[in-house]
This record gives sequence, C-alpha cells and structure tokens, in this order.
Amino acid sequence: MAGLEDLYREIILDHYRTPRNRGELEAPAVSAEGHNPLCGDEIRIFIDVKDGLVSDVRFNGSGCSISQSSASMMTTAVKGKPVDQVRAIVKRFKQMMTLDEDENSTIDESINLGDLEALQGVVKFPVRIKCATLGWNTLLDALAETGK
Amino acid sequence: MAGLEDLYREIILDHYRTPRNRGELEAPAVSAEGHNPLCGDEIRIFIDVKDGLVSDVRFNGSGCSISQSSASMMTTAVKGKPVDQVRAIVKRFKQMMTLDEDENSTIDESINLGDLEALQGVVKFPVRIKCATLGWNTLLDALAETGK
Amino acid sequence: MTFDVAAIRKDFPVLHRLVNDKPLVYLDSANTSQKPQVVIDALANFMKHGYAPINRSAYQLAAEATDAFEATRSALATFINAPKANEVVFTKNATEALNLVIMSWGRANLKAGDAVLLTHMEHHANIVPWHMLVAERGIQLRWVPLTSDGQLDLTDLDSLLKDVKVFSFTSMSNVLGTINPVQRLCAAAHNAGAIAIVDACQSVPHQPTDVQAWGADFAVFSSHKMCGPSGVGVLWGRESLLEAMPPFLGGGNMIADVRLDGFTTAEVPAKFEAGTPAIAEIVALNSAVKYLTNLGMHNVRQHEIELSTYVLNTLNSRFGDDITIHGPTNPELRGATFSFAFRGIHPHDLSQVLDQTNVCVRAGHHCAKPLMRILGANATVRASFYLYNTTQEVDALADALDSASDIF
Amino acid sequence: MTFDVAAIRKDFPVLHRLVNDKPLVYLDSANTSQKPQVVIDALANFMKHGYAPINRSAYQLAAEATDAFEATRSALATFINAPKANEVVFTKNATEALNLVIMSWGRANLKAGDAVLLTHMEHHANIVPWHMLVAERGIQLRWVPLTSDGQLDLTDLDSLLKDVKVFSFTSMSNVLGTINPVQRLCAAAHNAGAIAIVDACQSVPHQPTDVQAWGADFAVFSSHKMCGPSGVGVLWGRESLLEAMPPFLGGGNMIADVRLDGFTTAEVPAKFEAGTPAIAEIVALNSAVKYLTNLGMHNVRQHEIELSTYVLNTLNSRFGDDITIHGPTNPELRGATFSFAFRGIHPHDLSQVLDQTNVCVRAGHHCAKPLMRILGANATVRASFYLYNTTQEVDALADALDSASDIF
Ligand SMILES: Cc1ncc(COP(=O)(O)O)c(C=O)c1O
Ligand SMILES: Cc1ncc(COP(=O)(O)O)c(C=O)c1O
Repeated sequence: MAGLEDLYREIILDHYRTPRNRGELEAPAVSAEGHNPLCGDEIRIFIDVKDGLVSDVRFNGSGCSISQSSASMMTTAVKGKPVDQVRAIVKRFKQMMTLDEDENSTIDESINLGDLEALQGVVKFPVRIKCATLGWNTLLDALAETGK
Repeated sequence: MAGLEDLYREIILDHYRTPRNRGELEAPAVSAEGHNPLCGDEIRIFIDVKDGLVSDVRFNGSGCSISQSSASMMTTAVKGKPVDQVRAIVKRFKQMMTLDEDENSTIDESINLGDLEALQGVVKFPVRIKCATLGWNTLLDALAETGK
Repeated sequence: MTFDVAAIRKDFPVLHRLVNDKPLVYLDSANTSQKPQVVIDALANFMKHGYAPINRSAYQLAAEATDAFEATRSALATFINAPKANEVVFTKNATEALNLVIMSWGRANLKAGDAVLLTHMEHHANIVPWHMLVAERGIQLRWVPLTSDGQLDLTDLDSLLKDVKVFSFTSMSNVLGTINPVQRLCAAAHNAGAIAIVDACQSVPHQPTDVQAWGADFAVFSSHKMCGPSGVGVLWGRESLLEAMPPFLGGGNMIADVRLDGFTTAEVPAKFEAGTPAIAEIVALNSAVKYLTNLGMHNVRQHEIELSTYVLNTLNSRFGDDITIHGPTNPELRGATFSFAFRGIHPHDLSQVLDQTNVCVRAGHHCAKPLMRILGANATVRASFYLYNTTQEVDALADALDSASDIF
Repeated sequence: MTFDVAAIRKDFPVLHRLVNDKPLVYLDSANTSQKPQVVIDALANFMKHGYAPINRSAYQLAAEATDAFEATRSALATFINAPKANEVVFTKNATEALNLVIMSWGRANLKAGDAVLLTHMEHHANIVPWHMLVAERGIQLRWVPLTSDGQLDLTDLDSLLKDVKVFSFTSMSNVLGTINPVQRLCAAAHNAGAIAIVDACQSVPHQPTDVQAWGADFAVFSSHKMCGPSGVGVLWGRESLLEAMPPFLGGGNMIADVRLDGFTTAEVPAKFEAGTPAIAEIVALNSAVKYLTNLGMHNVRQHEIELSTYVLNTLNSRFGDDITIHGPTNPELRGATFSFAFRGIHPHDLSQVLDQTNVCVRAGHHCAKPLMRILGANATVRASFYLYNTTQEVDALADALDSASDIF
C-alpha cells in the first residue's frame, strides 16, 4: 500500500511471519522482560553467555510486526557473537533508529547491520521506533542480568 | 465620581466615617466572627438577647466602607427588636441584596428597611454584595450561638 | 428536528482538513473529541477581549470574567441535572476528579480492611488511585466480572456489595461500548450502605445525563471529550458529602484563612479549586454545553444508535468470522465505541494501515489493561464515533480494513 | 534592539478594548497576564486543524499533535535552562506543581519532627500544602523573617537551616515585589543538607531563568502569568529526584502496567502526568515561550526596572506621606509589583474607584495572609506591571488615586 513500503519491507514481514529463535532458554541462561506501555507489547529475551560469547538467544512475547520482526532479526544478528560486539551492534542499531543523531557519539561504520538495515524505514514513523527498539533494549537488560 | 454614586451614598459614607454601636459586649452576651476570604475583611458581632429581645448589639473588626457601614446600619436596625423580627429584617435585607429573587420566598413588604435602602445600590456591583452581607450573616451566626 | 450531520460537520473545521489530499475520518472521539468553531471562537474571543483573573479582583473586567466562569458551572449543573451549581467542582481532567474523590473522601472514610467494589471494565483512572489507597490504607478491592458479551455480570452483585463502602464504576465502557445500568447500580450500592461514584466520561458526551435520576453520589467527566477545550475536568458531588470532605490540593482560593500555624478551608466548591483554574477554557466550555444542548442529547444518542446499527451490520456482513467485535451486539445497550480484532493483524499494524487512508483509530490497551487481559489481548483497535460521524465514514473504515489484508 | 512597548501593545488585543469608552489600564499581571495574538492564534489554529490525542494513538494527526506537545516541553527546558526536557512536568497550575512536590517528595522523605523552612513572604500555594503535611506527618515548619523594607532577613539563616530537610521559597514576592537571592538560598540549603524548592511563579515571566545557575532542585511556575494559556502549570525537577518519587495522581498515561492487584509506573515525566493533559494549551504555550524569547528576557527585565523606577518616583513625589509602598525601594532589587496603602482608604474601596477609570488593580490579601498580618493589614492594593505596560499607565494610576480622595 502506497506510503507503507518503507515500513513493511518484505524481509520484515518474513521475520514477522516466520520468527527465528522464538522460544525460551533454561537456566543458567538469563532473561529480561520489556513492555511498550503505549501499545501493550511485551517481549522476553533469553540469553546464554559463555566465555564472553552470546552462545544462544531466544525471544517470546507478543506484539506488532515491527517489534516481533525486529526482535527476530536481532537474535540472528547477535547469536554467537562476543558480548562486546553485541553491545556495539545494539548501539549501532539504536543510532539508526534515532531521528536526531547524538552529536557526541561517532558511528562505528565497521559494523554492518545487514538485513537490519531494512528497519531503517521505521524512522519515518516515529511512533513505531519504540516498537523496533523494544527487543533491543530488553536485550541490554538481559545482558545486565548476566553481570549480576 | 461618575458611576459610583449608587455605591457610595452619603448615608453609607456617614456610617463608615462614624460607625454606630462599635465595640464589644461582655458575657453573657454572645459573639460570632465572619470573614470575607476575598478581601480579608473581618467582622465580629456581639449580641445580648434577653426575653426574646436583642437588647444590645455591637460590632468590631475591619473592612471596606461597604462592610463597615452595612454592619453599622444593621446594628441600628436590629437593636431592641424581638428576635423574630430581627430574623425577618435579615431576611428582607438579604433579599434586597440578591440579584435573582428566590421565586419561592415572598417578600415581606411590611418590613421597612429605612436607611438600609441606601445599600440597594450595591447590587449593581456584584463583587461588593459579600461586603454588604458580611455583618448580616455574622449576626445570624451570633443568633445561632444564643440557641446553644 | 432531524439530526443534520452534514450541517454539523460544517461546524468542525478539522473535519475539512485534507491529509495527503484525503479527508480525515476521525474515529477516535472516545479518546478525545474534536471542537466546533463556536467553542474555538468563544475561547479566542474571551482571550482577546475578556481575559482576567476570577474571584480575587474587584474591577469590572474581572467581575465579568468571574460571571462568565460561574455561568459555566451553572450550565453544567443544568446539563447533568445537578441540584445545585456549587456541587460542580472544576479539575484539570476526569482523572484528577477521580483522584480527588478517592483520596479526599477515601482518606477520610476508609480504613484498613474496608472493601471497595470496582468492575473489570474500569479505566485506569478508576483503578490506579484505588491501588494507591490500598498501599496507603490497606483497603481491599473487589471486582464485578463481565459476561461473555462484555456486560457487567450482576448475578452476585448483592454478595459482592456486602460490607462494601464504595461502589465505583463506569457508566459506559471506553473499550466495549457497554452502557451500564447506572441507576440500578447506585440503588444497589445504597442498599448495601455504600456510596456510588460514577465515572461518566464516556456517557456525558453521548446521551442525556441526570445525576439525580441515577441517584449517584459523585460523578466525573471531561470537557475534552464533549466538544469542549482540553484542560478541564468536572467533579459533581452531593453537597453534604463535599462539605464533609477534607481538601485535596492546598493553595490560593481554597482557604478561608491561613496563619503560620494552620489554615481553614473555604466553602465548596472553592475548597477543591486550589490555584488559578483553566479560566478561559472553563468559560469556553459553556459554548460546548450550549452546542450539545441545542443539538439535543436525545438526538445525539439516537444518531449514535443508528450509527452503531450500521457499524455492526456493515462490519459483520463484510467480514463475517474475520472480525471479532467486542461488547454488546444490541445497539440499544451500547455506545458507538467498537473494539475489535481483525484477521489476526496486530492492532498497531492495523491502525497504521488505516491511517494511510486517514482513518484515525486508536490501537492499544485504551487505559484498561485489566480488561485487555480478560479479553485475552495485549491491545485492540478501537473505532469510536461521535455526533459528527457518518455512515460513509463507517464504509471508509470497512474499505480500509479490506486493504489491510493486502499487506499481512 | 530597543524594547518597543508601543509595538508590543499592538500584539495584545485586550489592551485595545474600551470599557465605558476608555482604554483598559491593566495592572494585574502578577495575578494573571494578558495574551498576545500569536498565542491566541496558536491555540485556535491547533484546535481547528491539528487537535488530536497525544501519546496513545499511532495515526499521523495524533503523531503531529504529540510532536507539537513535546516541542513545548523542550522549549520550556531551554527557556529555564533545564538539563533535560524530560525533567519538565506539566500540571494544571503552579499550585498543583507545588502540591505534587510537597506531597510526593514529602511523603516519601519526611517523617514526624522533620523541619521544613519557608519564608514569611510565601504565597498560600507554598504554605497550605505544608500545613496539610504537618497535619498528616507531624513535620515542623520554620520561617525566615523579613526586614522592614520587605526583604528576607538572612541574619540567622544558617541556624534556621539546621537539620532542615527542605527549604521552599519564592524567587520573587507576589506582594512586595522583592527579588530573592535564589542562588545563595539554594547553596545555603544544600550546605545544610536540605533540598531547595523554588516557587518561580513571579520571576519566570519577568526575567531570565537558569535553574542550573540557581542550583535548585525543583522549580514551579504557571503558563497563565507568562503570556500563555490558562490551565497549565510547570514543575521542573532534577531527574534523579523525580525518578525516586512516588506518583501523585493515578490514572492513564502514568503507568507501565496495571493489574487487578497493583500497578507499576511509567518513566518521568509521564509518571506525573495522569490523564489527558491540557493538550491544546500546552501546544500554544510554546508560542508564548517563543514570544518572550524573541523579546529577550533581559530586555523584559530592563523594561520593568525602568517602569519600577518611574512608579517609585511618580507615586512618592505626587503623594509623599499619603502613600506607603511596601517592599524594596531599589528597583534593581524588586520586580514591578507594588502593594501600597493610600490615605487610609480601604483597598477594596480604592480599587473600586480606580476601576472607574479602567485602572485594574487587585485589592485583597494576594493569597499571602501571613505576610498581610506582618504588614499589619487585612489587605493591600497591588498594581503589577508587565512588558506591555507604559509610563503613561503609571500616570493614569496616579491620576486615579488622586480622584479617590474626592470620595473618602
Ligand atoms: C471511562 C474513562 N474514565 C476516565 C477517563 C480519563 O479521562 P481524562 O483523561 O480526561 O482524565 C477516560 C478517558 O480517557 C475514560 O474513557
Ligand atoms: C508566588 C506565587 N506562587 C504561587 C502562585 C500560584 O499560581 P497558580 O495560581 O497559577 O497555581 C502564585 C500566583 O497566584 C504566585 O504569585
């Protein structure tokens, strides 16, 4: 539909219809829960961190196409990566989601977001940015749990 | 000054400059206090009721020309009168001070307000009606005290 | 008089705004209503020629402003058939009005263990302040459940009301559209020795209101949902109850006297109106009340019944099992507010697609998360209709729904 | 740029209104200010073309309204030099803002016996909520006294501050015009381990504000005194303090989740903004902030110093001992708000006479009864000047005062 192509790219709808890494992980994996009070979306991210690597990651919950596909794409982007690199990807992704770039932070061009670039179109729909970042912020919370 | 003749009649200014029955009464007289939160005016009414007669009445406090003269004129109007008649005068006066007549109450034409009629002009200045009625409402409170 | 929607639409400038060359189809009036030109003019004219403080100054400009301000209080009293104008208290919104009653009456009258009855279809404004009082006072909350078609299940009402001190409920659900039997509920509350608080936000703008016929003790509603300016809420309460309540916010206007060691309160309603109120907005609200009164609230209600009938027929016949409309199926038992689920499309996505053809609906939990959980949803799409909506706009909604299926 | 009052006056429609064929001399801006055409237009235009709910709906009209609404929050943060926009909380007026801090921060942090320091020149809004907390919590209040020319007597400040948890004071007296040394008072509070709450109602509209330079913890002010619409107040608070505070009003928008058995709160500022806010008024307030910013708050202050100088010279030279002007005699130490006693004429009578020539002044206790008692008066007449007032209007005031002597 005219005007919405930027939002509902095919790859996004694909991750929405066929989510990757959907499910849960048992302890010692940790988890965190995120809410979008605006629309009631809920997400839970499970991660297993071993030897500084995010060895496994899963998500569940319910929400709109943007929040679900973004979470699904996020899991494929971070799975198996070192924690440091995961943090860098999260940072890069959140930069992409910001309308006004934070002048003080430089963009790490070495990080290639790959398929995630498809979510760039969300920036034109400011109300949906929170949907796209929900899984990512929850991932940060889960990472914080591993430090405890 | 043009426009204010109705408010500041000569008799009103006379009672303001030379208040009648100003002062206090000792027990067994009773008293009540009234405030006009709008302008900070304060008034205290003392009455001595004997054998169903308001045998003596005094007022003190401070306030504008309208509140003070109205209280002064009130004391001269009720002093020595039977309580029933005093209540009737209060009622008649408050009727005069009302912009919209209460349809259900009939006006007792037998009560002649005399000099008090001068205060009729206050009705054109709605903010000042509370000044004019302050002493009268406080008199009702004082009468209620005698019943206790 | 017939209800001439085409003429009414002319009164609302925003309905003529084109967004991306298409007219606006505003179906979010349960959230907040649009404003007729007369209200906008009343507000602008007062600000241009009559703006002044109220209550505290004696000059003519201020006296006129005070009269205009108090005229709204009287007009509202007439509009809801309150016995006295001074029973009408101005707040900033219905939420503040509910907090005022719950905190002021509640703190003075409720102690640990006391029970309060609510319903499963309440708005957060009639839940969260009670939770705050639970935390502060240890009161307990009970809930009237719902039937499968979204009405209050009153089977056990009498036992639920046993030993209850307050029954606080909505006159119409902002999610389901259900119109509750307010009069019956107030009577049941009183029989049980409880007071009745009516959250009348969703009914006052849409049908005639008579707080005396209801037999309510308190009622709250908002200006912004009834064609009036934003920033104004209304609390109506029985004079004797208001008089016995402690103040809520402290400050100017609500006092009789202030000393270094304490204060005494003014009479109602001033006692509950601390600080400078929304002067211009309250003055302009009178124009909204007049506007609604001139249309006739019975006519507004009739129009919405007709719209509701058309909505139910159109959506059900066009979409059959693909659509689940919550709430009563009988238009006489509901307002023109429809929450629905459609072809498994997430409400947020659905509303985004509808917006492409300027169909403005709300997607979310509608400030009723407990009800959402009962409906088994995180969110719904809600289309809510008002006096300016037409059957063509119902068709526009249906067409837009159809196009959503192309994407998902 | 010189400050062109004649041009500014053209922006304020009400100043061209003739009452009884005479122009209005509006000298009551400390009570509430008049509104420039740009603010009225912003309000009307938004209501005509852009009105929509904020925060909760996803369609374009609502997204635009939300952006316009949040733009005001950012503009206000810049206007008072707040570190972050989300430290700006919208309330209905400054009174609610004070109640919010006092009740929310106070209930969480003050216990029986804790001391709070106020001053003898506070407005009821910064006294009554504390009295309510005295009754509820058993805290104790202390007071900074005044010097004979109406300044804070800071001789014993350090001992007054001993063991004090909060120092809450006005940046400028609404009766005396006295400008207080806010920065010094905040530093003294912090030295003593107390937080500092600044009632900035009378200074924000009249001079540059920098809450960071002040070193304050909270500040409150009202839209209606700074050329903005009525119905909006502002609370600024340090983010860390706001985050640690419990909510004040409960309802929609201030929650993260609500269940039948409890709720969790949203982030600041939403946590303190329950219910539908004054959407259109807050959007229009941005135009007032722009209007003031374009004039330049330094210029506004300079204009008012010049007016104050003229007021003091004119009234003292024309009336000598017949007039007693309260507050500082040095225009650098005061705002252009003058309370005075004149020839023993009762303030209410005096303001009535002034009104005959359309000179609008307030007579009363100005919501500062404790201060009135210290001045030994039930009431004063107060003439308060703003950016649109002229020296000719000072002359009009003096002429009107002269004519009052004819009557009394
Ligand atoms: C049923 C109901 N109660 C309370 C409210 C709260 O009203 P407001 O946001 O005007 O405070 C609303 C509207 O949001 C409502 O629909
Ligand atoms: C110093 C001061 N504080 C507080 C207030 C209260 O402001 P508002 O009436 O807007 O709540 C006022 C104005 O009335 C004031 O002058």
